[in-house]
Formats: sequence, C-alpha cells, structure tokens
Amino acid sequence: MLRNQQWVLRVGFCGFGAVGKYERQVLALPKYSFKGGVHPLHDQHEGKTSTTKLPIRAYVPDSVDIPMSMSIGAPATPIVQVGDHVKMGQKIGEANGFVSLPVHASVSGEVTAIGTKVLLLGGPTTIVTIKNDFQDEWTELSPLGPVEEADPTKIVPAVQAAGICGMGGATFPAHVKLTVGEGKYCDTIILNGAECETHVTCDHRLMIEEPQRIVDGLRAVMRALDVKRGVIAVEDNKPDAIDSMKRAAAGREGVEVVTLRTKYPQGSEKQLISAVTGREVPSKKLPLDAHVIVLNVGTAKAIADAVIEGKPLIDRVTTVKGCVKDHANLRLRMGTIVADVIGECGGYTEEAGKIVMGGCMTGLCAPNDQVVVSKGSNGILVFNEEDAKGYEENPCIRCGRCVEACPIGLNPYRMKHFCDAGDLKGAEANDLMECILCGSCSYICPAKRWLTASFKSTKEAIMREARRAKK
Amino acid sequence: MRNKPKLSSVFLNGIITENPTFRLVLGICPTIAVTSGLINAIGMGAAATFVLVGSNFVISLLRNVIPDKVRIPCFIVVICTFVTLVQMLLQAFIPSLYASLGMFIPLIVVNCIILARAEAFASKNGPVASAVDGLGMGIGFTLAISIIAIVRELLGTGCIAGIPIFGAGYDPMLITILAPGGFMVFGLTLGVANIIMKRSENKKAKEAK
Amino acid sequence: METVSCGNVLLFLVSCVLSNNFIFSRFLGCCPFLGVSSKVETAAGMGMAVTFVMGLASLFTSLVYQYVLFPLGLTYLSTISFILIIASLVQFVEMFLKKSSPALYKSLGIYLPLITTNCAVLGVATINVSAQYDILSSVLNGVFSALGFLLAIVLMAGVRERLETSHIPEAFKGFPIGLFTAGLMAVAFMGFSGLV
Amino acid sequence: MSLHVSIAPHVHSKDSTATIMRDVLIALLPTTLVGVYCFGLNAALLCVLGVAAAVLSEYAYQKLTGQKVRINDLSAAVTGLLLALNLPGNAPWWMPVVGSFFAIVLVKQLFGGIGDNFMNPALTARGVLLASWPVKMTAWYLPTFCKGVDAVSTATVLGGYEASAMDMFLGFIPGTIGEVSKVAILIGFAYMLLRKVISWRIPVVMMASFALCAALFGMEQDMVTSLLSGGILFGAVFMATDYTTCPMSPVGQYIYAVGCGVIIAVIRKWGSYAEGVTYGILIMNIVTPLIDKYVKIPVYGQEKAKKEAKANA
Repeated sequence: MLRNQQWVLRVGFCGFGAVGKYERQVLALPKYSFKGGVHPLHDQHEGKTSTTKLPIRAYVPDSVDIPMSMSIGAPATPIVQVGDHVKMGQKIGEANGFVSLPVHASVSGEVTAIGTKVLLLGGPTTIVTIKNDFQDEWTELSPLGPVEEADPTKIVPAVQAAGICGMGGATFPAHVKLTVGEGKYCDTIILNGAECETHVTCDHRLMIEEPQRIVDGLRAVMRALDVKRGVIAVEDNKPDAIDSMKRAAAGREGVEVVTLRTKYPQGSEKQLISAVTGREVPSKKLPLDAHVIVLNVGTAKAIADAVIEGKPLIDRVTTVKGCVKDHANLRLRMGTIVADVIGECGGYTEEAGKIVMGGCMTGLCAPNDQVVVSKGSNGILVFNEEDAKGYEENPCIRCGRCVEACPIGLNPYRMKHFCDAGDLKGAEANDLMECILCGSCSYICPAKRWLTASFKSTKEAIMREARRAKK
Repeated sequence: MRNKPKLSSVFLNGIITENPTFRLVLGICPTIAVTSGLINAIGMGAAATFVLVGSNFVISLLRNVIPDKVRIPCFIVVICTFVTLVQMLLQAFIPSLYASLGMFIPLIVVNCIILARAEAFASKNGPVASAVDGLGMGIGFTLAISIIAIVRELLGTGCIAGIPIFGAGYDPMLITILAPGGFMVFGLTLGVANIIMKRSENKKAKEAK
Repeated sequence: METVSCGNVLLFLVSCVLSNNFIFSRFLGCCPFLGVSSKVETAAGMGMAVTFVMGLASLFTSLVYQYVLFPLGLTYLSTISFILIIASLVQFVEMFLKKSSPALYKSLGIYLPLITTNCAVLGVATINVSAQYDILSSVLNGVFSALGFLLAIVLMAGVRERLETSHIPEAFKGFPIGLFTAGLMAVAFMGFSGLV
Repeated sequence: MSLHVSIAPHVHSKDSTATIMRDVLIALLPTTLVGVYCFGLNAALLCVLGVAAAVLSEYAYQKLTGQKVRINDLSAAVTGLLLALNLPGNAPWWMPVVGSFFAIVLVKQLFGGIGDNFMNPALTARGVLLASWPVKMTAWYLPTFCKGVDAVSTATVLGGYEASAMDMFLGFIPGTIGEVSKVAILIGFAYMLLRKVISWRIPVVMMASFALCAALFGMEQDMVTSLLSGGILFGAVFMATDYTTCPMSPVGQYIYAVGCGVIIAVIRKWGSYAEGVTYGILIMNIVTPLIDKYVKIPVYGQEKAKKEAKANA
C-alpha cells in the first residue's frame, strides 16, 4: 500500500514538473546501481516480508558463551578467571595488536567456565561463559558527549576501545577502517543501508527505529576524519526506511540519503562505492584508495553508542527466520546461543535441516545449534530438511548467465574450469582473486554448478600457497 | 653397430606397432587427399611403398658415405629421385591413375613418413633390413589408407573400387568423399583404432598378470 | 598464361582464402595445421612464417621454372629443384632474420625449420606450374593461399583452446578429435564454395 | 542433531537446464504446428522421428560409454526438433534419423556432451545432409493445401518463386518445415524473450546487419522479400542463439551477430547456394572461441589499478 502511494506521489511530482531532489534520485535509478547482479527471491520481496513490520524486541538469555574472536584479526586474550563477577560492558578479553578487538561482557554475572567451542570459522575458539544474574549493571562508562561536541581526536580510539567491527557480516575492525594512512585521504563516508541480502531485516528495522543514532554515528565519523560528505544509501524496497533516514538526516551537516535500486549485491562495498560515487576501487586495493569509507548502518549506530554513552558493543539486532514458530527481529547479547534464540522464538516448527548464520546469499552454515551470536550475525535462518538438501552439479551449458550476473565482470565458467582442474595459476590468470564471493553466479546458474564454493576453496588454496612462498 | 634386428619383426613393426598412419599419424595430407576411392588409395600406397623401399635401400647403402651435417638434403635428393621415377613411370604406364593422384605424387617427397624412416632406420641399419622396413611401412601405410578409402567410398558412392555393393536403392552420402568427409572419416577411424589398440593392450596386460 | 588485373585480385584473394582454402578443400599443410594449433599465438606465428616463406618460394620456384627448367626442357627435374630451392630458402630466411631482425626471428624462428617439410609450400609451387600462372600470379597465389592457411590455423587454434575445457573421450583426444574438428570446419567452409 | 553444511549461496534461481530447454520446445511449438499444417503428415513424421532419434542416440551413447544418462534435460529433444524443422517437408523418413544421429553422437557427444560442442549440432547436421544429399535437401514443394492435394515441385522464394509479403509472413511458401512461417517464429521469439531464455541481442543485430548488407550489396530481391524469405529469421531466433556456440559477453554477441548477417548476405549474393544461413552461423560458431578469448569484459577496478600504476611509474 505504502509503495503504491509513493508511486502516485512520484507520478504527481513528474506531472507538475516539480522534480525534487528525492524524485531526481528515483528517476535516475540506474545511476545508483552497478553492472551485473541478480534479483534473488524478487517475487517474494527478497524473502523479507515476514519481519519487515516486526519491531525489534530484546531477548536476554540465562547465560552467554562469549567468543574471544568475533571479528577479523587476532583473537583476544581472556583477562577474567572462572568465578569472577563481571559487570555489563566490562572488558573480559584484551586485544592482541592493531587488527584485533577487545571483548566485553554482554551480561552481568559470574564467569562459570572458560573453554573452547567449534563455531562457524572452523577451528575451535576460546569462549568465556557468563551466567546472567539479570542485574544488567553497567560497568563504569566514559562517554565523550554529544557527537557534535565530542573531541574529534578521541572518537576513533573510543571506537577501538568499544570493540566495534563491521556489522554487515564482514566483521572487519572499524578503527582499522577509520585509520587513514599516510598519503591517503577520504572525502566521502557511505553508510550501507542497502541490506541487499535476502531475508535479513535487521538494518531495515534499525533504520526505522533508531535513525537518529545512525546519523549521529555517521556525523561522529565525519568529524573524526574531517570528511564533508556523508551518504546514507538505502535500497528502494525499503521506502519507509528511506523516509525515516531522510527525516533524521534533515538539518545535519553534509548528510544525504540516496536511493539504490534493489539488486544483489548492491550492499557489497565495491558495488556500493561505484553505485553512489561512480568511482571504482582499484584492483587489490581498499575503498580508501577510492577515497571512500563504507560502514554498515549497524556499525554507525554502535559508534554513536560508544561516543555518546561510552557503551562498548555488547548487543546487536538479528533477524530470525525459517522454520521457527515466531519470526522476529531480536536485539541479542553477544554470545547468546542459537538454540536459546530459537527457544525464544517458539522453537522449531519442523526438524531443522540447515541453520544459516546470515542471509541466503552469503550466510555461513552452522555445524549445530550451539553456535553463538557474534558481532557479524545479522540473521539466523533455519531451513527444513527439504530445503536443506544438497543438489547435483550438472554440466555447464555456456548460457553466459554467470558472466552477465558477475558484478565484477569475471568469467565464472572459465574460472570454474581451472578451479576444477586444480590449476591455481590458470585460475589466478582468469582473475579469480578479484572474485568477491557474492554468490550471484551460483544463484543464477541453471546447471546448478558449484561456482562460489569452488572459488572460495581455490582462493583459500592460492592464499595458502602465497603464504608458503613468502616463508 | 647394433644387433641385427629380426627381419620379420621389422616387417610387422611397420604394419602394426608403428603403423605410420594410425600410430604415428604421419602423412595426413595424402591420406585425406587420395582416400576418396580404393583404387586411388592403393595406387598411392604402392607409389609410396616403392619410394620407401628404394630410398631406404639406397640411403642405407650410402649411410657411411654421407657426411652427417648434410644428411637431410642428401636424403631429400635420394627420395626426390625415386619420386620423379615413380612420377614418370605412372605417367607412361597408368596415365589415368597419374591424373587422379595429381599433385600428390610429387608431394610424396615431403611425406614425413619417408624422411622419418630414412632418418630413424635406414641411416642406422643395413640395406636389406632397411628395404624390409620400407616395405613394412609402405604396406602399413597402404593398408591404413585402404581401410579409410573403403569406408569413404562405400558410404559416399555405395561401391568398393568402383564395384557396386549396396545396390541401386542406396542413396550415397556424398559428403564422405568430399573434403570434410575425408577429415571426419580419418578422425573417426583413428579414434576407433585407438580404442582397439587400448583394448588389446589391456588384454595383453591382463594376460601378462 | 593467366594474368592478374587489379579488379580480379580481390576475387583471387577470396578464392584462395575462403573458397579453395588450402586446408579445407585442398588438404595441403595438414601436418602443421594439426601439429602447431594448440595455442592461438603460436598458430598465428606459424601462419605468418608460412605466408612469408610461401610468397618467396612461389617467386623463386616460378622464376627457376620459367627461365631455367622450361626453356631447357628439364621440367622433369622440377620436383627435385623445387624442394632444394625451398630448403635453401628456409635456411637463408632463417639466417637473414637472425641477423637483421632478432625480434621477428624470435617469434617466427622456431617455426621456420618445420616449414621445409610443409607440403603446402611444395604444393603451391606445383600448383603454380600446373595452373600455368605467370610470376606475379604465382606470388599472389602463394601469399593468398598462405593467408588461407593462416586463417584456418588460427580458427583451429581458437577452437582447440576451447576444446581443452571439453570432456573429450580418451581415445579421441589429440589427432582424432583434431581431424574431426577440421572436418566440421570444412563443412562450414563449404558455404563459401562458388563465391568466385 | 545433524545439520547440512554447505557453502553459500543457499538459494538458487528456479531455472534449470531442463526448464530452459522446455521453454525452447514451447517456443518451437507454433512453428512446428504451422509447419505440420502446411506440409502435412510427412512433416509431423519427420519431427517425431527427429526427436526420437536424437533422444535415443543420446541415451544409447551415454549408456554405452557408462555416463550418466541426461536425456531428461531435454537438450537432445531440442536438437532433434530443430534438425527436423530444418528439412524440407517432403524429405525421406531416414533423413532426420541420420541427421539426429550425426548431430547428437558426432557433433555433441564426441566433444564431451552438452555444453562442450563448438558447433551447433542441428545446424552442422543440416550442413552435412545438405552436402550429402543436395538434391533431396533442396527439393522444395508448395504447402499441400495451396495447390490442391498433389505436392507441386517448385523453387523457393530465393530461387525465384513469387510470393506476396503476407504469404511469406504467414508461411504459405515453399521452404523447410520450420522456416516458412515468420509469424510463428516471432511468437516463439516473444515467448523466449518473456521467459528470459535468450536476449534480443543476437536475433535483432543479426537481422539488422543482414538488412544493411542486403541494401549495400543490392540483392535480387527487394528488402522485404530478403528479410521474410529463406531461413534467416528462424536461424536468427533459434539457431544463432544456441547458448553453447555463441559468445558469452554482450559485446562478443554483437560481433558474432554482425558476422552472421554479413556472411549470410555474401553467400546469398555471390555464393553457389541460394541460402547461406546455415553456413553463416556455422562459420561464426567457429569464430566464437576467438571472440570469447579476445573480447573481454572490463574487470572491476583493474583499469583503474593499471592507470594508477602507470601514473606512478
């Protein structure tokens, strides 16, 4: 209904020739998009319908298993003992080096165990188990004050101390991203509200419910790096979020909201940069080489919390979907066990065949339901046995759909040949290392070839080989 | 000087184990060009055999006289002499065959089979063995191109050596006697030959076990 | 004797390259066509070397034929003299290139020795004689026919590079499938018949 | 609790090889029906035999060589039907059988099966049939109902038969079973576009480049007749768009389509064949690997990386 009204409005605008800034963006849709890409579940509103209207609600579990590694980089070292009483937000893990983040207690209570657990990333991770005393007693916080008044030089250190990493799924430490190296500069900060991933609605809800905090986070970063332009980019399948962000951004210095075409992978860093700024990130370089920093809206919110209230990152919004009784957008503490989350949502409706942490296009499979929610968990999808079944790989018919879908402009069918043959050099010569593993080719392939899977393993093999050669 | 090879094994070597057409895939051009009919194929085979035997024999006789550095040009001159001889003989006695084989008679000179045998066998062995080797290779070549020619002629005209086989009801598949058919039938025969060889090798390997 | 006018040079080119392609309708030069066509770059190198040598060979063989062999009544020596001319020509070209243009030698050099036994070269000399071309026509025939060879071998190499990713039965890998591929290509080239 | 573990993506488009081939068969349906209506029962027999022989050949080959039998992907059926539609309506019954066998076993399976052939199987088989039985393959008859019951031998439009533009559009002209009715072909084209089976690029560019060449060369026929006669529309829609044998990149497809159009015009104008669609497409099939090799889609960020490297150097 809302969409229909908007279309009437748009047509009206055009008819009177009063094309406002917003309408210009709508009319110039292709400008805010990229080449290639796919439309997964486009006939089902990207699979998001069941949770777009559900407000975020909080869930606090009896106990949490907090992993010492929730982001890319070195794991933290636990600095608490079994039996210690910890307060909410108290640091329990010390970062190891620059590309590493401290870990904080997400509940108050007693440390009952320090052990290991197999999580998504393969090997066992050190975890600290804390029994919740439900006091929700915060440790002593040191806020910097309102973002427009905070000392700009203290903002990035505060982000680092709060243990913030990219919350869209890539979990790259935010303070590393925000450190502009010698001879580089940044002129645009993009907040990624595209949420192009299927099923997941956590960023959508966040943009509707806490738009002010998101804009605050953006402003904090802009002030910290002295950047004049901040762009909040949202896909056009979330008109309510666009409106909400626009209202929040009104009157804020240098902040604008742009509409993106709904297409996967619109929210991938490289695609987002070219959609919004028309620039390309040079091959094998970082967004900063295109003078852009991209942050997830969730990350911006966490940054605002850290600056304004001094709170470390101890919870996040996660969308829970699939064969569970109540679909939900939950605010979950770090370290909440997935089985507890599913219990909170009324339990399984069918026997689970597969649990995916994240969305359908990039999410990782959980080995069991004892894995935990961490900083990058934007969704928990439960598949039934039927949908979880593997599928057979058929011969390539050279239809070229993968070539058209690839947002990077690669030839997946050719790369696959070299990957299958185990020819790492050949794969590299066909630009395998440029692949962002978005999964568009696998999605679109009518022969159901395991493209992304073999690209992933071959990329890892090439990187192993390179490390070995270095040694 | 190496041990004298057995003449019978030298002879059979050319026909089966190192068949110039099916195993070594030498002399592709004449194979395709002359196999549109059995008569042509046998004529070409006979001419090539004559040149092979003659040049192998002569080169073997001269092998100790020819200096190593200029051996290839010398071989070519010897081969060329025999080719010219064949050319004149055919022209004189079987002009119809000469006409249908056309330019592929002088091209026997650059048929790699002949130079290859001169280099690989005749320059290292006695005249009798070399002649026998030439005969074996020549017959192997003739047999191979005859097989291809039979397939092509039969499918393409319904005849073998001009004698109708399939009768009037057969609608000949013209393409097999045209250029594309030459390539395709040769390729398929080669593949089938490979399959047969593989089978027999596997059998032998099994028996050996 | 046939002469060449400006107007029919184009027709002659089309005839040599497309309608009467050396490989697909005259079966000359099949050995290098199948042997040196696994990579497009090397195939192009080979094709270029053949073009160079075939042009020169046509010139020299028809000179020798018309001014030496034919007037003296020694035409029966044509095969032997042609092959000697070609062999020494290839040798000279190799030496000349090595001295004058090392870069070109590097790219063409390795193919030159193979050309001596390329039946296309001797074939074109023989065709020049039997078709009674004059010297200019002979050279054009040599160069144009070689361009046809170049086209064929480059197309073949492209197809074979692609076939590398195909699941061809073991027994047919290599020459058998190469020949069959050439046959299918010849089917397509039949479309050009009668253009001239 | 045992869970499946797989690598993303966990969702796939509903299209599969079989659904695509099914859509092509559906798109061929109007053409086939009009062909059968025009040329009678023999045409129906040819279509059935073509499909049956193709499917059986594929089944037998895959069984004999111990491969997984893939006749369910319907690609053999498509090949067989396309071949049959490329025959004259009164061709003998064994022709589609021989053609389908050749197409499936020698052009497709010998090179490794679906996706591995480098030339269009149906079209190659047609080329072989045309070279083998030139008289039978070019014995054209008027559609049976046009001139009473008896089939009347005649030339095609390209061979000098006079027909009105409407007749050519509807299909009341001599020709192969599939090519005569342009309206049926266009319906099939529209269906395939709608189902996103093929893109508009190859058919449209091919027809346009052919029309341009026809205008430049000065054909014997006028432009409308050139475009509506012969098999060019059928070839452009169903033959040139074969996934396996056309280039992958959009730019490559433009080059390929232009090449097809030009070669067809050249053969029609100067060649010894009245119709050059088969050969035009086959030749461009051969060129396709080279196009795919040299026409590259720019890779994201690489141009810029190169430029920067140059600027630094």
